[in-house]
Amino acid sequence: MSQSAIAAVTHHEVVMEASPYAMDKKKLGMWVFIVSDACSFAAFLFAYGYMRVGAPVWGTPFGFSSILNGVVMTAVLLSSSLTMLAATHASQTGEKASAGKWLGITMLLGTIFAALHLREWFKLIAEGWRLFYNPAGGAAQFGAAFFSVTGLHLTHVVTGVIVLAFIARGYRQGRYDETHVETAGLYWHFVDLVWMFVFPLMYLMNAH
Amino acid sequence: MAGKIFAVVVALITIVTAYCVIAHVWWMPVDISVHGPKIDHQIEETVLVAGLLFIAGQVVLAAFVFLYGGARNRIKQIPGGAKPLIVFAFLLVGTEIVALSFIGSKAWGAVYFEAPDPASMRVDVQAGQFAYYFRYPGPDGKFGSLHPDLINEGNQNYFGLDTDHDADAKDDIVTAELAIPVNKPILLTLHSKDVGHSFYARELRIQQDFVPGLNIPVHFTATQTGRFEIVCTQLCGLGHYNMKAYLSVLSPSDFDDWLRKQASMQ
Amino acid sequence: MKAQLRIAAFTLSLLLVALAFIRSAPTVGASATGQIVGTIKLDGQAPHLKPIDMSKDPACAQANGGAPVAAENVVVGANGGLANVVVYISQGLAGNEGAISSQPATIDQRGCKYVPHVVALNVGQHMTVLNSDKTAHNIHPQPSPTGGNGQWNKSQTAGAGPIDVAWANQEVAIPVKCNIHPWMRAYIAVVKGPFGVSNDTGSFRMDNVPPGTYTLTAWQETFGTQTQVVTVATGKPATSDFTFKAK
Amino acid sequence: MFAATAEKNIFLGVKIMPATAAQAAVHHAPPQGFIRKYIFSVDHKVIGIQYLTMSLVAVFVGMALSWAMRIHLAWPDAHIPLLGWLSPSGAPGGLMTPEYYLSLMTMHGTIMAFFVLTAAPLAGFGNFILPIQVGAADMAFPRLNMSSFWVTLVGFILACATFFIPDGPPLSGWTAYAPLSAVGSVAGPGQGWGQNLWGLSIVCFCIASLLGALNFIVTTLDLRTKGMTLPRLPLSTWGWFIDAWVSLLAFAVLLPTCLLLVLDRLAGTSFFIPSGLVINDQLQPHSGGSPLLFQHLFWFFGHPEVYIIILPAFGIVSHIMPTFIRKPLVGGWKVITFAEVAVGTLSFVVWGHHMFVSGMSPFMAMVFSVPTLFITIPSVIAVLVWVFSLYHANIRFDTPLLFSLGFVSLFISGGIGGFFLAQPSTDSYLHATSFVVGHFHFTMGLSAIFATLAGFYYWFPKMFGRMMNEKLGKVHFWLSFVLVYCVFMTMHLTGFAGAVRRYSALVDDFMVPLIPANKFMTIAALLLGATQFIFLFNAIWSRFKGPKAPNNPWDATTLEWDTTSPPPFDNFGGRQITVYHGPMEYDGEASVMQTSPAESVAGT
Repeated sequence: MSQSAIAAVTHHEVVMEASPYAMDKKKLGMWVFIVSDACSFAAFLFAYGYMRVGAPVWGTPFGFSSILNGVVMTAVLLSSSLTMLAATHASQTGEKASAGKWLGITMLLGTIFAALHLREWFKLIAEGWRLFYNPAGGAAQFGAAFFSVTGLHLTHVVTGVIVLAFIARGYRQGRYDETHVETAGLYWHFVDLVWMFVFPLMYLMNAH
Repeated sequence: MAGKIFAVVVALITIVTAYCVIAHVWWMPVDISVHGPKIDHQIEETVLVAGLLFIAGQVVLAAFVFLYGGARNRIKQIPGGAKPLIVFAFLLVGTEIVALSFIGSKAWGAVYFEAPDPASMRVDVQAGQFAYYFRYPGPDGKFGSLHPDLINEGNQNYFGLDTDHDADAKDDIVTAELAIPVNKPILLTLHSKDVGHSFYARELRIQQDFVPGLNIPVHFTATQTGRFEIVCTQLCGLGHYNMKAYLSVLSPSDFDDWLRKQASMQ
Repeated sequence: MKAQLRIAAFTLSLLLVALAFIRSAPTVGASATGQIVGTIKLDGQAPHLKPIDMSKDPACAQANGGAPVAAENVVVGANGGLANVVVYISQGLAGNEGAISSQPATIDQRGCKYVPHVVALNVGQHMTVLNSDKTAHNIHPQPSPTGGNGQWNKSQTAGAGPIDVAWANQEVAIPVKCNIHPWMRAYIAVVKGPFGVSNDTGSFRMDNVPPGTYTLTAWQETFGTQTQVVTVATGKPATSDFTFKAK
Repeated sequence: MFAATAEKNIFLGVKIMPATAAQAAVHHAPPQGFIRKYIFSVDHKVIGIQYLTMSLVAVFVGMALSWAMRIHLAWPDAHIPLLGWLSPSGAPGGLMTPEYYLSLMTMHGTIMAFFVLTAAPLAGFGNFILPIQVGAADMAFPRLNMSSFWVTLVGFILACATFFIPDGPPLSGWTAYAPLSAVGSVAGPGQGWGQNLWGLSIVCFCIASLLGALNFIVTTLDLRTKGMTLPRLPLSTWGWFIDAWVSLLAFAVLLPTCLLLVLDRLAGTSFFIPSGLVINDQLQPHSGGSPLLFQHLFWFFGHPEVYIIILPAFGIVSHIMPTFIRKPLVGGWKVITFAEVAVGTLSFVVWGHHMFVSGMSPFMAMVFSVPTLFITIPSVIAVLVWVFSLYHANIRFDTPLLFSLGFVSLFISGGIGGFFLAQPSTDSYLHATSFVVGHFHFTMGLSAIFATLAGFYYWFPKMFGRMMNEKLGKVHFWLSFVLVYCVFMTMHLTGFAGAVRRYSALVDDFMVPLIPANKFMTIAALLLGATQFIFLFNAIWSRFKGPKAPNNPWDATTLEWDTTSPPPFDNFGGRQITVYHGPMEYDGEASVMQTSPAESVAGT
């Protein structure tokens, strides 16, 4: 816990005793954020569902290749959750080196996920998909739904990778401690969890 | 002192308000629809229920403020503490609520759950910035299909009818005023060509939004002849306050004459 | 009643045409200038136009005595003369447009109609919009998105002051509508150089046309455009008549 | 275990390692320099005051807009030179155009609902008071806190900026119903960049509110000092805490809604725009969207929003009353808090009552009607608690209490209207009439304003170290109280005659007879507005010239009164605070500070 004491000292609350009710505020804050962010995703997915139900014909454009790509992405993201877990564990048992290594791998996997996803995007755009146009026939809003929902998730992934990079750096330099790693982990798992909703709803349900 | 003034002020406000409601200083206009009385009744019920709560609340508040100002009273809580309050709230308000919902659902159902009379006269309503237009099927009893791309208000094609090619559309009668025969079931279909609008006829006790992309049925039967206003109550743009049409409820014979006259002008 | 209105509209459009002449006076070039006159006719039966029901707004209905009002998409006068046709020089003027009149063109909203129904003016010439009605209007010109003239939409309540506008680019013709009274429709023809608008007898007149050979274009809101080549010399007015075929 | 180690570390840090202690002292020292101290300050007290100042500006702007609207309604031909100067196109020669009226209406709603009623009671007072009340030195995330304020301010500036763009502010109302708000400038003046700026402004406000809510929740749970168990939390803190949860969930939905709206406007998507729309004879390119989707998403936020506005008011009033009636509330902290939790929870399942006539399934209307009616039960319980707590009290009629009593009266009157609007059958007549306008001005508008004013008079001494003028305060209250009823009760009543809201002029045959009533309301509204300048003067004058305030001018018991006025940078001057009592230790003249070990005096 020695780092946290240092961390505490760098904050002007130090002259008052830590609250007896205190749990780690970063962690609590992250949980609260996750609750709120989940609502935002829910709103997006609700909009998607509402449009889908409302549309007379909702196209199912995704063929085998897209689904396969999606499955690979899913596998990558899931395993990144595992490596994140390993990183958290290592940091808690004080194995800084391996924690850093696992963080690195997690970032790598996250990047791969993003790359695969962007490839999918560019493929669709090349095929003529737009926010307002659907070359495969069916509801014109398919593009709007797909790009906005997956785009929001992609933003989360990219943000996550960047955050992890900062955490890893700070952690190596001893500015951050295992609680930072764990908090970042919470976020990462959440993004993973969201994908578990996005993938079936956006891909599987739209596969022909 | 302040307490006494407060009590008096609150009491006065309560009395004036109650008077205005009871004396119907401003009140609903004559009701000309078959379902209307149910809604009026429901409003009166609610006035009674809510009114009593309003008066009770303000009076008790005023009374306590009147009585317990200053430092001379022995502090004590009401007997039984909060329990009686909670019980009161749940029992009294709860029952009122349940009662209102039950009676209310009847009135609501009368407007929305009863299927329209199959013999109803059908009229199409097109709302747009900032006017209503009405369409009668004409002799063939069929409405021509709508082609949004043909809508051109400059040529008075408000519905987008293809009168050149569409036989059903040829004899459709489009009017700027909603005329209906008295005591005949009417079935309106509301559609908006641009943004959200609303169909508010106070005397019919009907308010229903137009939602772009939806066809919304409204059915009613008018019981009195006369000329009334239909106004828009859904913010639709700069001319919102100017968006209205007239509803004339006519005797069957007058209505036929009117319709013939309109047909001749198409 | 209707007749009176027609007469009113007629005299007014005459007045305006006259005004146009007076205004175009300053466009006299250094050289002496010629004149183009002509008549525009409609060949065939004028299409049936549904009379306008203004009962939506009592103020409008009253202004027209409660009777349905004739639409103005096609106005055919005595012996087939076609009114509200804009005639302008579409080719051959080559920068010799002459000065723009400092007098503003005027369009009035009276009886919930635009008077005149078609107004022509020069690029950059000012235009005054009046409201003589006891009700509010909104003036909403809808130039083509590509034409370079911006669209705008302003209300003009009863008794509100005039609105002054000018147009930056040639466009024949900009439709104008009033959303509060959807039946209202006017056209603004923004042209370079001399122009004329046909009156109820179908005759038009273009003054101060520099001598030369030109392509004339006549535009009517329903029947579209026609062109003719005409040569103008000083002294005697050149004549060019147009005939639109009824659809 | 964590806490224990933390304590140990601190203990070591302070006792044995002088270096760390010195370092701590340095870190604890307040920031130097004007900018860091008053502008980009991370101090929750400064941020709270910044929020309140912004809201004060906003409320007077909003009020001025309502003045212009009211004048136009009563005297449609009135020329208001100032308006003509502000917007030559919107009000040529000062004569307001219908579109400008709607623009003013839209911005009145937006500014009041977001930048006044949401910002002041929660973000303003919450920021200043909550950390002190739980015995913390600052919010959990001070930098985050600072950023929330600045993002809010950006939102406010964007909102105000709409007045200065050529087309003026949007005219689609604060609810911005699609497709009117989604199709762009073709729908009317202000629907171009005005609506875009509006959307961005709301997006900013959402983000700021979410960060703020997160901060409040963590602060309340995490930074409570020794002995500050949840039951001992002051009721105001309870209000803010519950409110933070509601806004955390509600704004999380408004944010995506606004984003989708902006996408529809700028990126050509069709979430909210159906096929085949013909606007001004132009066929719109969009296809397939649903206006009802927007309404569902908006009101899923929109209804909790009105409780986001009113819950802090509940808290503030429940906190102020015991101090001035010198006895605990009936049922102690439990009942009122339960009521607040119930209201907050139910508020998420009633949004459909805004859509009874919107084309939503009539069955859904009845489904939504029932919880809407049931939400009155906790509300009634709260009211009963406030009213019956006055029984056998020793009421001290200082201005804060007067405004609290005013709040209760207004909340009763407003709540009554709810019975009419919660039932589809009655709502179908009263929907979109001035009855609704009167109803929400009573419940969320003026109730919240009265509670905010009560809080302002109550905490002013703590915030600025000076007392406000009591006489002016009372004048302010009496005039406001009476005039508020004159304006908004009349609105309720004319609503029965079907007076349609959001009309820029009363031209319909059945509206014309209501013009006298509107003249009356306008005059009352003008006076009501004028009255607020008494308050403004009082606040500014007292800020500099008011008598010095003692630490605890009201014989209150909560932590904020156990420190200097204004409190030092770390709130308690480094003292270790320990709490022994609940917040309502009153028995007539006797009262016990939460921090005093003395034994309890409160009966219940």
